[in-house]
Amino acid sequence: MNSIKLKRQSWNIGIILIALFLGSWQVSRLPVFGSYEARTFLLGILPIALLSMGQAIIIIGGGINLAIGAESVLINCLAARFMVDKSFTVAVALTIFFLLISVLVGALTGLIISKSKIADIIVTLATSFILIGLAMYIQPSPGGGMNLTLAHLISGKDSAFLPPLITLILPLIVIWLPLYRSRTGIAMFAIGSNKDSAFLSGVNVDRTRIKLYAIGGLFAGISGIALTAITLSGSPFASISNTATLNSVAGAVLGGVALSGGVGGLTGPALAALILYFIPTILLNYGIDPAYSQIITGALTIFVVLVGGLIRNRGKKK
Amino acid sequence: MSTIKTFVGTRLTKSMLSLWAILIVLFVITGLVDHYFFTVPSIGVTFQLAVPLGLLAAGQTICMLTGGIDLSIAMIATGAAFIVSIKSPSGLGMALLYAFLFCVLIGTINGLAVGLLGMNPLIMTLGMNAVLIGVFTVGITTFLKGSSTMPDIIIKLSTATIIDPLSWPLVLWLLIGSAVLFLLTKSGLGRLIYAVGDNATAARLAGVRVWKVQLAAYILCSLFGGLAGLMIGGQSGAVSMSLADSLVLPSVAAVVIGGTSIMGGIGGYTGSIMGTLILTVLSYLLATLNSSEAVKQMIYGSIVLALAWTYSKLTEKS
Amino acid sequence: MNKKALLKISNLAKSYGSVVALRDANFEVLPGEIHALLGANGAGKSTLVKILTGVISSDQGVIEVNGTPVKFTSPDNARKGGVAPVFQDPALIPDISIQRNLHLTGTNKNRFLKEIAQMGLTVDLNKLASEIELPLLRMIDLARALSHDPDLLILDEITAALPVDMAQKVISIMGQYKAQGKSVIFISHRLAEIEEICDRATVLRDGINVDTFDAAAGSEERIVASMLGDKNVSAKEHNQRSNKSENDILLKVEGLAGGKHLKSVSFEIHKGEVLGVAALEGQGQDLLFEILAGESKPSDGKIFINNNEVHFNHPDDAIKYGISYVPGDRKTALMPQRSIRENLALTRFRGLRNWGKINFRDEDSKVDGAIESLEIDTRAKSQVKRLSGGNQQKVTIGRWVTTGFDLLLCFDPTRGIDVGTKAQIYALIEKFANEGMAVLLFTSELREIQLACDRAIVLYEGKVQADLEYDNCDEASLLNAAHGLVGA
Amino acid sequence: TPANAAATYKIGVSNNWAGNAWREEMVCAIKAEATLSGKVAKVTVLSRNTDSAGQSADVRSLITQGVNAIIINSGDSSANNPAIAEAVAAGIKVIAVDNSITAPNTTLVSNDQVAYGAAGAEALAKAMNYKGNILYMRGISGAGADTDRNTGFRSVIKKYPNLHVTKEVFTGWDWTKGGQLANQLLAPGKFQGVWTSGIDYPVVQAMQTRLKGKYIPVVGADNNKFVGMTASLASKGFVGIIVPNPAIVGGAALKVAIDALDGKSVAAKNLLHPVALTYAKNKALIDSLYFAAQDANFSSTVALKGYTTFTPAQLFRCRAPQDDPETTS
Ligand SMILES: Nc1ncnc2c1ncn2[C@@H]1O[C@H](COP(=O)(O)OP(=O)(O)OP(=O)(O)O)[C@@H](O)[C@H]1O
Ligand SMILES: Nc1ncnc2c1ncn2[C@@H]1O[C@H](COP(=O)(O)OP(=O)(O)OP(=O)(O)O)[C@@H](O)[C@H]1O
Ligand SMILES: [Mg+2]
Ligand SMILES: [Mg+2]
Repeated sequence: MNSIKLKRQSWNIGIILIALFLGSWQVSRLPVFGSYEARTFLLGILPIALLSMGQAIIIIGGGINLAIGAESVLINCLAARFMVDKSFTVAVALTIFFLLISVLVGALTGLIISKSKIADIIVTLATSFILIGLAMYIQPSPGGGMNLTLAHLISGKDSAFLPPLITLILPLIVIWLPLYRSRTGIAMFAIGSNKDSAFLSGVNVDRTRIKLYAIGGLFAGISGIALTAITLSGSPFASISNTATLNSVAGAVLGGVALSGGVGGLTGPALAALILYFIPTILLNYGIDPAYSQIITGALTIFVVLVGGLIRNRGKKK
Repeated sequence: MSTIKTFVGTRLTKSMLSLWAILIVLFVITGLVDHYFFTVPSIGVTFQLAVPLGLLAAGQTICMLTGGIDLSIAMIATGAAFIVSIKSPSGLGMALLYAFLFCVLIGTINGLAVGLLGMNPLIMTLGMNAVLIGVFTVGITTFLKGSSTMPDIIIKLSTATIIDPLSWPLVLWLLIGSAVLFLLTKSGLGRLIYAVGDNATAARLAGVRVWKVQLAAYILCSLFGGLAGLMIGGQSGAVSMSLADSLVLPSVAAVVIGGTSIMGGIGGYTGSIMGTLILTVLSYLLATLNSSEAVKQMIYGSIVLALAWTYSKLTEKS
Repeated sequence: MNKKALLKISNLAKSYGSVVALRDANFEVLPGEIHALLGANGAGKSTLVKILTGVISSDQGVIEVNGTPVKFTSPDNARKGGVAPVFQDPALIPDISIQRNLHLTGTNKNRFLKEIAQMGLTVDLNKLASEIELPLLRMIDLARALSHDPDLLILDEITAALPVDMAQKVISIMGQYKAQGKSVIFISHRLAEIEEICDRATVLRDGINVDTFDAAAGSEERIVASMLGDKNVSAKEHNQRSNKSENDILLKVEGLAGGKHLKSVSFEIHKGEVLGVAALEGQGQDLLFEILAGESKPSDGKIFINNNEVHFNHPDDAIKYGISYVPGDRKTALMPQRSIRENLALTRFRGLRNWGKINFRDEDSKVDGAIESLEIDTRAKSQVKRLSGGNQQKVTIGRWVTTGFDLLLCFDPTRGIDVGTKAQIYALIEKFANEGMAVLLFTSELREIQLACDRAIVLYEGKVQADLEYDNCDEASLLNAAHGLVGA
Repeated sequence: TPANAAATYKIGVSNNWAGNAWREEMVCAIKAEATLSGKVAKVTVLSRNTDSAGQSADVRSLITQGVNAIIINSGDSSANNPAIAEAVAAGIKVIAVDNSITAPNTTLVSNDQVAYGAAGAEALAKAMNYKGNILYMRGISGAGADTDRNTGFRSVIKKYPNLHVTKEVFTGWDWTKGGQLANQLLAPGKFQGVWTSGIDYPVVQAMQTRLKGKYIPVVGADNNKFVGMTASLASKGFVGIIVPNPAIVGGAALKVAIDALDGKSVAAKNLLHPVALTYAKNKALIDSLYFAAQDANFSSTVALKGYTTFTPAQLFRCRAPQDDPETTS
């Protein structure tokens, strides 16, 4: 019994080891390592970790969302545009409102996929254009801002590394854990694993899919809000959203989520973001052209999926 | 002949008609918005500009029919253009040879990884894309330094008109298009491409070496990508990192709008040609509209979504 | 009929587009009865089950439970209303643990464990469903349904994937269930099972209930007659061919081992012979077929063809030696979205040499020949997925008719196929043998061995337990050998 | 090992767009000037394609490495402000180069982009005889430089009632996309002039096929190939208008950074004032701007009076102080 659980955790353990290795390498290169540096790490990974988690939820459910970066950029632009110069209470209210919008955008995406029966990839490719267009419409050029108190609450200030740590971990505890335990959570794994069986087990496939895209959207929204808190600005660029989307897929996959659906969790993707952050940072600090980090990240993603696939296939052989 | 009937079939004819209807409607709207559009040279140019997308879509159709997808096609196109640009001083022949060797190399890696190692095509080609971006970003300041323009011959071949609206690129497309249609409908490899996409296990049990088919598909896709890259370089006169970036998503969209399933096994190049023409006229229409970039993005996304949706509903019923 | 019906179905109809799955179905299930639901493939049995349990909704008709009309909106809903199904296709989610599977359907864990224990089985709740073999999975499915204490249990072809011993277990469970005054709807193509346990039977044909009667022993003829309607062809008597023993040995297997189950299998097949293979579930018969087809590799042992040792790395190698394979699950052998023609012609393109232009004239004649000799119904030829199950099975065999072969490996080719088509398939196998080809035939229905084979081997504990001549291939001997009761 | 014992300053560079010749040249200018100054021990360059969160992380990374000044070419005028504020608070001099930023207590060294837009527009209007249709090819929608150039451009065009911007497109500062747009849009008689935000020579190339060699005036930047075409096609009636946008503005930023570190007072804004050049008026200057051996999109301005001291050869060598000492001569 324990061995089965251990086997399933082995991926996360591997990720933690790699992240620890890279982390200590990076720390050893720094003149000092204190809470300021810890916060620098956390701010570097926060948006992409949250986005990877959102993507992970959707991939576990058997889908993929190529508009998740655009969802985050949209919320970033909304927040930066409307929260600038607002009082703390108004800003908090707006944050909640924008998170609701992100849930709505996600749900709508799920609804379109369910109703149209078009492949997720296609639907989300198309919606990514629409969402980026909306973001550009709301915030035509970079700018805007956020109430500073709120921003510091989310992303910390100077050496305060606890706020970003909480922003990272809180969604895991408040959203993911209850979800995983709930019937919707099982249904999410079920539709990702085998839609037909899930249907026969009494799962409402469409409704579950809509919920997953909504929760994925929520994570994208939190990521967008975090981005606003970190940068105090909204950036309506398609290139940002594309890169973020690709990183979110890489993060989810490195984090042990199987692209075929039905397998994985959210801790892995959060940790994988750490790896994705350390690789370019370490290279940069060695004065190596950071373009190499792209090569390494790409190759690493391929390698990890390859090995993961081989391991899983071996497990399945009779 | 009964074979032709098998491939065209009542289902396809019906949807082909609707694709024609959409194209004509878009064409008329564009002409009404921009009177210049209806002149013969303008139609010629529109066709010409459709060719690179049409070539990319050819590669994408082949990959998607096997149940795959090639998202590294943009960097393959860019790479081919870079290589021709840097190698052209040592003769066009050599330059082309190097470029196509590069395409075959990348196609082989993609194909072997997908076919023999069972890699997920989405991740494999996304990873490959990241690796290639890294390689060329490094290369642009080192081994590719100075590659920014295309040889005159290629510029001529990708832009010169024979008699309006017939141009060299169009002639090339007609030739290649016929070859692709022949490949898919009248050759053994074509049959296998469909077979592998529909049910790879069945194909293997029937004695087919599935990986060879996938390898062939990815190499062909790469070659079409490279050719498209040269043509884009020729049409713009300049080579840059983001040469074909903006065509990746449309290449997938064109294939899907044209009725090829992203799961493989069903569809064909005729539909992709229609999809290509529709998207090309659509982007011309958007370029003529004097609306902001934001609104254009939203319209583009919405229309692609609407087209894919309409098409899937149309084919579902019959 | 003085008892009040537990379930009453009237005028039920359902169409999938142009396909009418159910036209007008009517019948009643009484409390405390085991009611068989019979019908050829595609008669609409599973469709009826799905409507009953709220998986799909009917186009028209009324369902009454205990006299009150009900409309279940989901299997969950049905379970709460006292109707628990075990569907034809496994309904456990492969990638999640059994425990979470139970949670998903709101099944009480302890109750479930009790049911499993009563079956004499053990289950690790932490295992993923994908880590469990199919027969056990079906039993888990059954235990899960039982845990909901339904008034009406619906079993859709549960025994199809079960070995004889487990099938027997299911039958005794149904008996106990009936003893508690509960009812069962039992769907199966194995008529012996029907006669053994069922009280009454309703036969569906083309979506209409054509007959209902007491399912006593000897009602087999009536069942077959009403299932087939005017298509009625009595199962043909087997003509034993006499000269096969003098023929040359085509294939010889020595000490073949592999996987968990195959230890050391040796046997030989002659040209023009149909060799039956009988075994309980999980004796490695599937792996044996896969090895001979080049789809899996043995860990030990030798294969000889015409006295030459051969090694297969890929099905293509086996095909080159004239060995063709029809797998047990026809879904794995068909390209559902492609036409009959493309499915039949697939093997013609296996070599690189055949990647070029297709010779359509040659293809036409081969394909048409196969369609004709197999009597494939070509009304829905543009996509094989629209064919009925029996016709799909014919396509999987027809593929090899177009290419030609020396040895055909048929793994349970009649699983889930109606009686009429079964007879056709056996006639075809006989024809192959008469033309000098050999057939290795595994079937899960033991009595089919004598219908189709010249000789049979029985696998038990990874070895050939018995090699029986035609006359000794009666069900009892086969069953004994399959349980290891007769020495080899 | 620094070449000079007096060399103590550590300079950090954050650049958000790599794989681009202009930015590479900018970085080389910083390195070359730092080496020549004799006051810099080390230049740490963090140059990659990244978004604002990534660039902010780079800035923080430079802070943790203890640099004295940060030269930043920011992808977003305000998104790096929190990180920059932390740098300023740590006593680090922050110099924005090329793209302006809104963070307080920072110094800007850049081309005057409003003047850039205006100078080209004025020269174009003149070349078009103050009438006709203009194809207006901008950069990236929303980017600071693009917005500023648009301000300058519009302020000039609105003075001339007979000049019409009949088509406005965004090239994304991408050579390929610019060329494709030119190919799609240019047709005989449709436009009488083209203003580009520096994506210039593909437009001229497109005229050769689309307009069958009938050239209309084009405003471009000091890109090597465009400079060459302006000279070589002048005899065929082509009027090229060059408005320099020097990549070596990076060298100027380095100079300002050192001044600031030395305690000299520096202005908050240090702007270069671009002037439009045409072959008719500035033949000698344009000829001197063309480097046959360099790339098509090499920024041809190789010296900025009062700011840079390197020779072209030193610029091309692209050495930072910490690199091989024997080559720093
Ligand atoms: N989802 C579907 N879409 C279209 N047609 C369907 C679908 N499901 C079933 N059918 C068709 O409805 C008819 C009845 O199918 P059903 O599965 O009820 O048959 P069955 O009696 O259970 O057969 P079997 O003995 O093979 O299980 C068949 O012709 C089948 O092809
Ligand atoms: N979706 C469909 N579209 C078109 N034709 C169909 C479709 N489904 C079934 N058919 C045709 O209707 C016929 C009857 O199908 P059905 O599944 O009822 O066969 P069946 O009588 O059960 O045969 P079998 O015993 O071989 O399973 C088949 O010949 C098939 O070709
Ligand atoms: Mg059927
Ligand atoms: Mg059924």
